[in-house]
Amino acid sequence: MDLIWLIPLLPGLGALVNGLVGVRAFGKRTAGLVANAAMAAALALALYAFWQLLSLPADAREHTVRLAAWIPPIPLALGNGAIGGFTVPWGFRLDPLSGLMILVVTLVGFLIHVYSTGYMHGETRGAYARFFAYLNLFAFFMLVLVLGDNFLVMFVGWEGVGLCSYLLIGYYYEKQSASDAGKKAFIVNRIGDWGFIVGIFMVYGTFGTLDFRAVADAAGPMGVEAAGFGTLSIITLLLFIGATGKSAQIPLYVWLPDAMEGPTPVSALIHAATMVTAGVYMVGRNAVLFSHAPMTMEVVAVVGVATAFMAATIGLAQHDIKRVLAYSTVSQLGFMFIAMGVGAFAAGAFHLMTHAFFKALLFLCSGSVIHAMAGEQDMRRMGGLKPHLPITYATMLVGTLAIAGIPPLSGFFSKDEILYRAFLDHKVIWGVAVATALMTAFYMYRLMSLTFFGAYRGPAWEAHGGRADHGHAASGGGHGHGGGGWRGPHESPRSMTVPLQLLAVGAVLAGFVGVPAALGGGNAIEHFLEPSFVARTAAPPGATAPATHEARGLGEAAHAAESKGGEGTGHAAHLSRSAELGLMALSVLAGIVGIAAAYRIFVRAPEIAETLARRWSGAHRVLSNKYYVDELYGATVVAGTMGAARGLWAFDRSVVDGAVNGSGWLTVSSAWVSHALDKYIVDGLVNLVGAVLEAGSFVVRRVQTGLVQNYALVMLFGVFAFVSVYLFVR
Amino acid sequence: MSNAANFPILSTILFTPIAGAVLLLFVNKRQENLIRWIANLVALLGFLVSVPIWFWYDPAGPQYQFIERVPWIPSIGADYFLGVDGFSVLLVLLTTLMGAIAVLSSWTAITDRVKEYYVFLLLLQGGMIGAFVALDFLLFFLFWEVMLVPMYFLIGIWGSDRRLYSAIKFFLYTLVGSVVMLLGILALYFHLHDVTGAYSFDITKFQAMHAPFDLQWWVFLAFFLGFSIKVPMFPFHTWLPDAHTDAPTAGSVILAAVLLKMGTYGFIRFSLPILPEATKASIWWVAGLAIIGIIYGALVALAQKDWKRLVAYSSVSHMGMVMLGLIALNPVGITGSIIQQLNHGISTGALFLIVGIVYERRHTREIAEYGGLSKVMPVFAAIFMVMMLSSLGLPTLNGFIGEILILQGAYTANIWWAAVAASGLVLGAAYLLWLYQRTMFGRLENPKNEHLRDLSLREIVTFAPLVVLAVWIGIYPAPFINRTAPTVQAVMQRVNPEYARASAAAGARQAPKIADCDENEPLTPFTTAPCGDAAEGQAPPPPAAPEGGGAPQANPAGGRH
Amino acid sequence: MAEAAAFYILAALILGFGVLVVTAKSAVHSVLFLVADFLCVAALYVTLQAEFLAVIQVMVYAGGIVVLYLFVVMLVNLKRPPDAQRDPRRLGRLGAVLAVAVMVELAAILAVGWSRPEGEAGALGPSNVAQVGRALYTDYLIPFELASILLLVAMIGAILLARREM
Amino acid sequence: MITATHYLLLSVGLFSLGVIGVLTRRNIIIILMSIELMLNAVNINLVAFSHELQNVVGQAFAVFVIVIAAAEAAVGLGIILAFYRNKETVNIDEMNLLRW
Repeated sequence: MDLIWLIPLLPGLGALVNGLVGVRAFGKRTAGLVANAAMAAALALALYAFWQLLSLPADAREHTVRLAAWIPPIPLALGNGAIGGFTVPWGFRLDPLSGLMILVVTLVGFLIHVYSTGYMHGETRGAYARFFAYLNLFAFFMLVLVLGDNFLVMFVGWEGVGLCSYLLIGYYYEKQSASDAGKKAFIVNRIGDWGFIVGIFMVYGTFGTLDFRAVADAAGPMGVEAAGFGTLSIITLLLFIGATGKSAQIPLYVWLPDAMEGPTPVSALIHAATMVTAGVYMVGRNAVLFSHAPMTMEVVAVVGVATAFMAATIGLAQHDIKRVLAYSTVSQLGFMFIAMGVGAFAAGAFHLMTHAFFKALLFLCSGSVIHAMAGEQDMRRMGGLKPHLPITYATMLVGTLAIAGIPPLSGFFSKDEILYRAFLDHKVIWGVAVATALMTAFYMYRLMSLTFFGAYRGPAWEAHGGRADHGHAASGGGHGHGGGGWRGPHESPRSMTVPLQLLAVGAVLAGFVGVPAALGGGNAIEHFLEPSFVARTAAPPGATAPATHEARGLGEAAHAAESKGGEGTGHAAHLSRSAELGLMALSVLAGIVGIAAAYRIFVRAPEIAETLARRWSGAHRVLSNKYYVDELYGATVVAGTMGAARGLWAFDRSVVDGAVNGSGWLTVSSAWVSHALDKYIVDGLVNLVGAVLEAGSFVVRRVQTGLVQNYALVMLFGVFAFVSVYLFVR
Repeated sequence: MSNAANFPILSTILFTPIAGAVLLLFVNKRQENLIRWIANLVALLGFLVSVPIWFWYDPAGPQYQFIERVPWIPSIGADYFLGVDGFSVLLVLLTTLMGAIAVLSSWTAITDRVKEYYVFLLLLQGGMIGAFVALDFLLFFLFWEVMLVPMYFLIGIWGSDRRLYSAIKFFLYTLVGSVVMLLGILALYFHLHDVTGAYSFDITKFQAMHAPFDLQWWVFLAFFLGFSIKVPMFPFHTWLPDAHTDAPTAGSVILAAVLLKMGTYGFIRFSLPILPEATKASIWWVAGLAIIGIIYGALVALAQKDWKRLVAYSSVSHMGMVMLGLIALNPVGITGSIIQQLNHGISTGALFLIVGIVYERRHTREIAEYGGLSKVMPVFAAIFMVMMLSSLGLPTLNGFIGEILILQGAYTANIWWAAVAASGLVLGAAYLLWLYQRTMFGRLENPKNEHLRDLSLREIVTFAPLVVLAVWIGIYPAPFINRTAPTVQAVMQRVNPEYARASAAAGARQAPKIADCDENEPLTPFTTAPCGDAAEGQAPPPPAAPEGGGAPQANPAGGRH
Repeated sequence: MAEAAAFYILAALILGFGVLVVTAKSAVHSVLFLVADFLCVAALYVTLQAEFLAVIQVMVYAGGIVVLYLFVVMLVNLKRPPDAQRDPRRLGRLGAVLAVAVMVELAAILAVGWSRPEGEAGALGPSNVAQVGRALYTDYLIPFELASILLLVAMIGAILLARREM
Repeated sequence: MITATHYLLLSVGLFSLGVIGVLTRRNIIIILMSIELMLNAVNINLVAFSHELQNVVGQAFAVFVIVIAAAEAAVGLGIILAFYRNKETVNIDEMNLLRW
């Protein structure tokens, strides 16, 4: 366990090798092998570390490794006037939450690496190595993010994954939309990071340390800021701004759908399974802070539910298969934030994990479909692919059912837990969330229907490869099939289907670690994660009242299992088991209704869809244009900034520089004025005198004949005079 | 590791480039390659002789080390007085390194009047080193002015388009500042005479002097003008884009990497410690100008169509950041400011080199002329990427360390400073990424770009040390930070004595030891204590934690405190 | 008496050649008369116990300077007579009159009588060269060296002036 | 008895001849030669006094005068040559550029 720092480092080394040497020297096999070996080693180490962690007693599952001082101590005053030392170590910490995360990241990451070796095989040699270098680099930063034991190391990973996301979205850099999307992702993330980093400053100013555990333990005894906005509320709100950027929540979600410009494995790994959940992870990591700030919690929950709902509605009307999944991701992230906002941190992390499996699965399946269609992403040009892609179809169906919350697949357990906790917190949030779940099931099944069922609507193909590169141009040519022509939809190679099957297994089984008590399970994952969400310091005596938000956030999860059946004295908001089962049934029902509706509309009677779209053409247009949010941002934020930029540039040239040039001009012109003065007035006087003298000397100057001898004559006159004086006067 | 033999290392560093310049005078100007070789070797030698001070400087020793002192003009009390502290050690090393890089980068870029060019470049280097090592005010001023002349000619002779305008603007602007600064120096000089009865330009004496507030105020204004023009701060910045745009590549590199540091060096070395009260009275507007500079520079950079001018405006933004950290007047801010000065030298210097590379090949700086260069110049694209990321403050690269320290310091001084200034990071990402996208990404549409050469070995060598430094500072900045500690503490003693007291109490002199703590903690559940806590002394208690209010089984925050 | 005779003859020759130098039409003639004049002056020096100076006079003046003049006269190959143009404003006659007047006045002063300046009465020994040499290399060393520099400068100047491609 | 006065009278006569030559002749070469005459007159004067006072200093000065004369002749003739090349004349009346 002392070697946990190797877990991120191994992919980092892989990235270094591939980036420095591989790009020039490695063949595709070597490059892929290096990257996959690095990830496999990281996975093995992570598994071993996790196993060691499990072998510890539950309250001692925390291990910190500090490599060196990153920033050595520098004295700095704190908010309360005392002088602390600002110092940041290169520290890594393994605890249940980060343990779960490294498992998810390395496992899903490894599978996606394997998948990529098949998916990317059409790239040129250098680009292939570059892709794996980026992918490994991403794994490095993501693992740093989750393992960091303090805010700043986490921030390293946080920014680093943003960078990798930028690089990978813009992987097809010759394509304008791809590089635009990459840039958009980075900048929007940076806007979020603004909040994160200011939050970090406040954390240091308040607590005098950036270590997560120390901060949590220091915050534990502080009072819950139920009354209004205190320091903790502001800190958490700022941190949450960071989370909205990274995890694509309102108002900063706009980058994620565009990020689908990247290769599909990237979308699966970064923009579905891991990176986008960093915000959720960060909120969970600071659960103690958040649970002390109920106002922020409410903001988090509201933003989460609003995002979930909005993204789901947009997902209803998209035609691009990856965009549907992207909005689905945004929506599911919204679910996770609902969990965080209602204090169900463990449930959120649980959903994070299950989502990582089924969403990665869905993306990889979509990648397989796109691969089969030679780059086509528009679902209107697909259909009827089921017989061509049996494995993809089966695994994707599993993913769809999981996300729709059909028991006993993984999505059911995690989503149901969130809905249940939301119900306890606020009925409206719950209601919207259930509606969102219904829509989720609907649009996911719509996706399935349009892709796999019905009649084939795609381009025709010739048996012997006539249509050489249809679709390649449209997709940026991610995966050309060598020189051969496209031979119609076909199942993907084994390197792609095996990861699909493995992920499908995960999507089915992952939920069983968190079977709720109501179904007779022990909700093992919540108990496991619990220590990561609480301060080790007990709450001060006055703050133990269980009705407070803190109690809900911290106490309840811990006591949830044994306090079933109304025995929990203060747990007014707790429900009976039957009510809990009822809610569960309701959420399952929502999923089934959604699927059924989609089946009815898109499989049985496709014309209904068109009728609906015509009847509600206004709404349809709004939805398919994503509520015009991009346009709105373009018109306000982007145009505003660029306008300000151009305005200031003009200002700089004309006013600031103008002042400088003006003073230069002033100097020159005043010199000119004084020159004129000099010339006509001062000089004029002089010239007047001169003119008088000139007139007077007109006669005299005739002496100046230019004849040397006449001048000598004058000398002689002088001699004559002197000699005469000597002769006569003496 | 110390300068046991009392070797006059500073004079050696100072006169190596000057001697090289004199040597070049005796070389026939037609032998251009010989001249290039000599200049490169001299510059490399100049860097090598400066390396020992990195190792010999002892952060635990007195503030100024390697002192050399010989009477110069005894009648007015001016001495040839050299000495460096950690801050100047870093800047001297930066100067010699960037000087060597600038000389190397000019190998093929300069084909006209080669001899004069290298003579000026080496003279300039000597002047800059002199300004950083002088501990005599008059000597400092001498070198400060000496720098102007070679730079003027570098821009004026080897520059592009509007070089004369830019050169004259640069010269006049900085000259105005330095004249006013000279008045300030003289005012202090006569005041020192009034107090001690002796005439002296000894900077250490000024730093120990307590001038009355009125005098401080006026001298601060005078110094402010001189230094802030050099930095440059917001309303005085317009010479910079012009000078940068029209200067030859090496000139831009030196200008950005070293010359701008003169201003901030002046603030930290003179304004803050000599005029503490006036500084404290001016915090608000100086910080205001710094923040305006950050945002303004970034926004204007966003609107640029000229590659080099964009980088120049990013300089304005970054130097605003440096000023903000400095005026926060706390150790973290000033440390960050110093580190960021190095960072700015490294990353912006590299960015100018990058522009120079393509300018040499295509003779245009219009961003619109480029696009898709990644395809033809992959190595170049990779280096540009690293340097761009370093400039926009990506963690694990150098820019981040400086910015985080500065902003943390600014936060401690005032929350809003940090909040507003941090938005500069967003804008920084915007203009740099957009620049990168417009030049490197996209389709290679301009046929003139189709056959651009990728970097030659010589060009890779010019970038290599910068990349290594960027990563080193990003990942392990402790050696740099430790070397700044004596300077920061000396400044704190004057402007914010509480910190000096606190760090004296906590034994901040032991800082290097803390930094080297790298053994892993034993496997216990409570290992949250930051490495080296014991030496740090009283780590801050959680502010709102009621003493003893917690449950007994709970270990207080920070484990072993 | 021989001394007096020598003086008068020499004086007459000196003045006579002087008149010829000034009045000769041709510059070449003028130069030749000048040589003769200088030789007479050298002879006069011998009578005045200044043998060294006499030698110098012959070598430098007659041998060096005048040859220089001769060269220049030859080099200046005139296509038209040098005196062809005459500026009416030149007051040549007035100059001649004035010169004669000055001469008369000076002669009058000499005739009226002049007081012999006080000076330590040394002795011009037989070894005139040694005496002059001692004076030049002891008391007048610095002027002597300066004179050498002057000659050097004049030489360089003359070369530079007379060089063809200016 | 030949006294110093005689020599001085000779000197005066020769000097005046030189002056007349300088003032009346137009050929600049002859003017220069007249100057040589004047210098010789001075030398006669110096040597006469040297003899009269039995002091060698006068002769030393005469040596210097000869030096000056040589220098003057060299530079003067150089100027004449240069001028001649430009204007093809040695007539002093045509050298009248130095006027109002």
